[in-house]
Amino acid sequence: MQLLSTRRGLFYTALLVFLAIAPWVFQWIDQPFYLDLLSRALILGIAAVSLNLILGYGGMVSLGHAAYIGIGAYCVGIPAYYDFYSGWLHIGLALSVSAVFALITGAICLRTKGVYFIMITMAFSQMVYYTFLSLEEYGADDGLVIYLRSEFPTWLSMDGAFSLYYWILGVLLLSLYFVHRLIHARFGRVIVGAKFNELRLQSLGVNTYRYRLTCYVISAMICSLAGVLLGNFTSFISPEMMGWTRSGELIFMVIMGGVSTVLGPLLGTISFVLLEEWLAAITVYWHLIFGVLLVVLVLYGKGGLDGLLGLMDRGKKSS
Amino acid sequence: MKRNILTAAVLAATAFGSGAANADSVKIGYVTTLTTPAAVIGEDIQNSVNLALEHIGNKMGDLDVELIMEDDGFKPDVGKQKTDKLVKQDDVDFVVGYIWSHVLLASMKSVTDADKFIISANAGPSQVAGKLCHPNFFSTSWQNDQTPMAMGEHLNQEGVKSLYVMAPNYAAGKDMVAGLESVFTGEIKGKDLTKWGADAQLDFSAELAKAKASGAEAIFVFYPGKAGGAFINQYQQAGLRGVMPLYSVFTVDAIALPKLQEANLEGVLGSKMTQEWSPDMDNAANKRFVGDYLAKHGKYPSFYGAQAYDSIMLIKSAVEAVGGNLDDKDGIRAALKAVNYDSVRGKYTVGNNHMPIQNFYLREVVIDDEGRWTTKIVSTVYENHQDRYAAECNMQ
Amino acid sequence: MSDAILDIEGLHKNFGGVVATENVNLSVERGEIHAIIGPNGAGKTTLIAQLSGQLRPNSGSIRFEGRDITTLSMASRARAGLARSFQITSVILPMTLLENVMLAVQGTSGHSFGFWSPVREDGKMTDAAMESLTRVGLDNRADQLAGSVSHGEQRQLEVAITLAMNPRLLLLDEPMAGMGKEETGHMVEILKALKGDKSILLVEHDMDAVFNMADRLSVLVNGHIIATDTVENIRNNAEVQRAYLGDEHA
Amino acid sequence: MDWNLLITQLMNGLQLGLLLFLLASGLTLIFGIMDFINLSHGSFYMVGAYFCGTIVAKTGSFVLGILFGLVGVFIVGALVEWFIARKLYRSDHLDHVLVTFGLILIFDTLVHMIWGASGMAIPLPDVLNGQVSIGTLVLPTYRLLIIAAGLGVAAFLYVLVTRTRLGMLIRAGASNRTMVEALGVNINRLFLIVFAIGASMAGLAGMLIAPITEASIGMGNDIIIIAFVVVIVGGIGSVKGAFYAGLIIGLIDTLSRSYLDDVLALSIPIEYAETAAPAISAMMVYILMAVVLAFRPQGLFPPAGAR
Repeated sequence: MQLLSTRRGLFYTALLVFLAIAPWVFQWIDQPFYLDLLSRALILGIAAVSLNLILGYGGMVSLGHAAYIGIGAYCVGIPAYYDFYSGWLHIGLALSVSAVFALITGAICLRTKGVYFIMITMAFSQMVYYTFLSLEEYGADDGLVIYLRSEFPTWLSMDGAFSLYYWILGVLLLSLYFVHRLIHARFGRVIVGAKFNELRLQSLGVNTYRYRLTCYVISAMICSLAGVLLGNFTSFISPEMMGWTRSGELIFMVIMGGVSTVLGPLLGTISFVLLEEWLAAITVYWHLIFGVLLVVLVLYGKGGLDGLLGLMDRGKKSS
Repeated sequence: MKRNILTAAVLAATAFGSGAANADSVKIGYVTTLTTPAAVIGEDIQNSVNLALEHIGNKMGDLDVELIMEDDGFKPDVGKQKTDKLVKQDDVDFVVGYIWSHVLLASMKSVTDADKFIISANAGPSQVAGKLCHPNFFSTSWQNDQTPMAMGEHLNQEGVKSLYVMAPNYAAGKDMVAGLESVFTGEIKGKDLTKWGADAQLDFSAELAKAKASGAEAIFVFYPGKAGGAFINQYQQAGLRGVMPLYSVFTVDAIALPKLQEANLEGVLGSKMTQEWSPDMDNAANKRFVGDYLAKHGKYPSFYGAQAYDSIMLIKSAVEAVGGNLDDKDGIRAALKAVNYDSVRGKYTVGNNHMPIQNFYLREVVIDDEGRWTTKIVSTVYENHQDRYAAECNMQ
Repeated sequence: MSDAILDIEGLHKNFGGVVATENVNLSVERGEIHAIIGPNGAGKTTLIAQLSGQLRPNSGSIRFEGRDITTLSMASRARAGLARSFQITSVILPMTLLENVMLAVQGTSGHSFGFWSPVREDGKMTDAAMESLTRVGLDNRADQLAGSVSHGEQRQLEVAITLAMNPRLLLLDEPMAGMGKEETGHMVEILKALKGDKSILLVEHDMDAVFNMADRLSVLVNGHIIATDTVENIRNNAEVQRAYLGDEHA
Repeated sequence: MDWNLLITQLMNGLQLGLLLFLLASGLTLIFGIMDFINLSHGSFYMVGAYFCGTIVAKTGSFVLGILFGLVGVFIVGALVEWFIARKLYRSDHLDHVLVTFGLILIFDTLVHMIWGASGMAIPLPDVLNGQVSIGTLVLPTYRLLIIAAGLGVAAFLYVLVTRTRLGMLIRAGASNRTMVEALGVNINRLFLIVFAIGASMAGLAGMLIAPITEASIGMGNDIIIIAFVVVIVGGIGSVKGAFYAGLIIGLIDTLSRSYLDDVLALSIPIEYAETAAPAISAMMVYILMAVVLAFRPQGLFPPAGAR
């Protein structure tokens, strides 16, 4: 709409165009590893978009979202372990298992508020973590190696770095668009309204609990898709991918990019993955830089990277 | 015949690969642990690799060595990610290292799919020795089961009738226990697999109490790295020293001993373990390695370091065997298999699965001439021992 | 009695040992403006909270249009046609005025499980919301953020939101709180214009405003209703004078 | 049934429970009074262990190590409060989570840079390295010391909270913050003191455990989550709650680690039971918290007057 009228819009347009042609660019400059990095960033991007739906728009701070990445990934790994490679099966399983799990745990979590919500979502994700940790059959601590990718009809195949990348990009764009529509539809207005003033929404005749629960389930299902893709991408899954620190990192990515903005979380994950890669290459003490960044970001940098882009536009107007 | 097919497939893969290997240098990617408490092992390895490079003047034949170290963060998925980077971005010729079995299992496919060589300088999970064996996989260490098997053999010889067993709950921990159980003829009175990883369980109070109550004659443990020190500490505090003798593998090593000495935990003196190497081994390569390491760092190198040092020497022998032509994958493979270098553990060969066939010794914790706590070889338990998964590997 | 839209009988609420409302009986006639007055801490806000469903009474019953709503949730009462405004302004500041009012329209027009069509493009809803804004004179500010308009305008918005729910009964909790003289006058006009069309139960401190627009008054002291009568009679009621008005009007 | 084993395990559970209490008591006060979520509370636990270890290495005295360690952690805690936490009391919980997550990274890396990756063993005096025999029961002396220290601190906190003016303010603050402000108390100083005392408690826990497990990077990151569970189960702001919940969770964890594999082996193959038992016993703690939150969201022993 106003994609080209502001610098921020221009930046995002350029970013999306770049994402569309990235595999060819990386092939041209002979850096296939960058495609790996970008694929990983976009997968995390899907997870961040889903987290942003509940955290950014809905004000539900979940410290257990990584569990759904794990559930999605194991919905690829466990069938593959028994030689069931159908991609539709994997996706169907991931969506339904995550939906059921989110419905049950969400129904309990959403009875609580604030810090209790943070802690109880974390508790449930730790339960999932320890459950997979105890499943000797599926590798327990050691994880599972997935030898073949999910199978789809030829024109949809995931085999090969390029086709997997476009799968990821496709799912990402679909979820971005879906969240964008959702937020401006009747459902989204209720979710956003309830974030700021739940009592007000109830006084308007809205049973906020039901809507929030639905939102939580939708978010979990999108996140499980990120898990399915991650399982296919790394061809290795382990309980490690759903520990609580991973959930913390996801929050970090969303905040870094710009909470409750459409494209902010994507910007956050891409920056996070690139920073992680570059800083780790410079020094083993890279966590220090990350930590300082995080503290400074919260204390002084409201609005994240997306907010910085916005500042650029304000600067333009005032000049 | 089978090998020819394999070779053909590998050749085809090479033909389509980028073949971008820089002719002026040999690139080695090293995956180890540099953060988390396990970084203490990574440091020892790093020191040893650097020492090896110093000893060879950073040259293999006419080629310079370019070393890229990566940190796996003690996590399989991170290790795999770093391996991908080494293979795809840095386009290394050899990927070496891997302390942890689960990290190796997660990472191996990335290397072999790209038709590069992967050399484990420590981890030796059973799968890799058996069904998952690969023409491009080599090891300068052992298969996980072997060292505890040697310990089981020693326990039989010593006439120990019953044991309590403790190990961390991951691939290597399970292999270690399986290896011991396959040889030990006495009774295993109890077994605990404890949580492992970046947030490993380090307080063993409940387990030690169980061990004591089990009435077993002795205790066998596998706790690598930092956990080893913690275990010995609590073993002594629980008063098990005189009651249940300690037999261990990969637990009491050059990393744990200085700290145990500092804390004056004399309980560990005289405790026995099995290993394929010891700092007191009497050969020229080992004397140079241990001597220079001691001079430089003021402490003994660990077996992790010895195996890491060997991995560099092994690669050097292979690079020189093909005259620096790194595109000659068959030549390199044959040279790696020939094991034609001076290992710090003395002469050894490899089996069809590319796992070393080597001696295993019984070691004891002693005090050296300068008052440092270290280990000394007591006897040879196994001569030219081959792991028990070689038959499951379909390579010739 | 026959024409009462709201009937409250024996409403009792206590928090531990503290009694907030005790045996409150009250009825609101259809189309009237009924004001509740009383000193601070008399239990007015607790009473509103019980009527709107935010608090559950310990005993007693509330009937709305003849139907017992004592145990209904806040959301269900709102859908039944009973709308409340808040004492402390609680419009959603980061949303525009129009968006605020549209939420109200949305809340009382069926469920909100619409995942796809943008609300802004729903003409029926925008029209309804604009109509409410117009009634309180805020139509020219529809696209401003609620956080950027004056306090008085936020209070007007609060009324517009309650109106947009298309209720039969409005529960207004101090709609004039914190307003200047001019703004108060404006609000009185807005509420007077609703008389006859909507029934209004109003809690208010500003006596002049109350006397100006209310049909009947109830006086709440220490959780008790001590009198309910027309404005004229209350003015002359000695007990009320003593218990309450005396303080201010003496 | 082996009664000696059971008693030993109960003592082990008690020891773990008291360590958790030391961590959780500070956490729950900071949480209850300042409404501040401090994920990096575990860093004080780690820093305490390293301070103590360094001083023991220099002086050879464990007692001096503890004393100076306590002072050191108190100062670190005060600095964190002064420069960081203070700015965040008015922001939402999300900001707390993020900033303190960042602090964890900073503390871990600083410790890595200062003390290296290898961790630090803390030698104990010989008296503490032995065992105490009671009949046929033999218990490690040092673990008894931890229990005694834990109970001692609990008693100290009890007196502090119930008998002193500071304690009165703390109690009032946990249930009603505005009231304390209305009393004209210097809120900033109260917060600073509570924060630093809480940090010292966590540091003490780290100093007590380090001679057993060694001081190491990130040692607080796992246990802090359990400490949070203790806080939630006990009731936010309640020191008493932290005490009981710490004991309950310490006992659950230890007893399930000791007996769960045998129990599970009754129904599933032993080799699966051996893997599943440690994971399930770790999970028990979270199940307990979820159940408590679902049925009694204010915790088992909420501070008096709190909603």
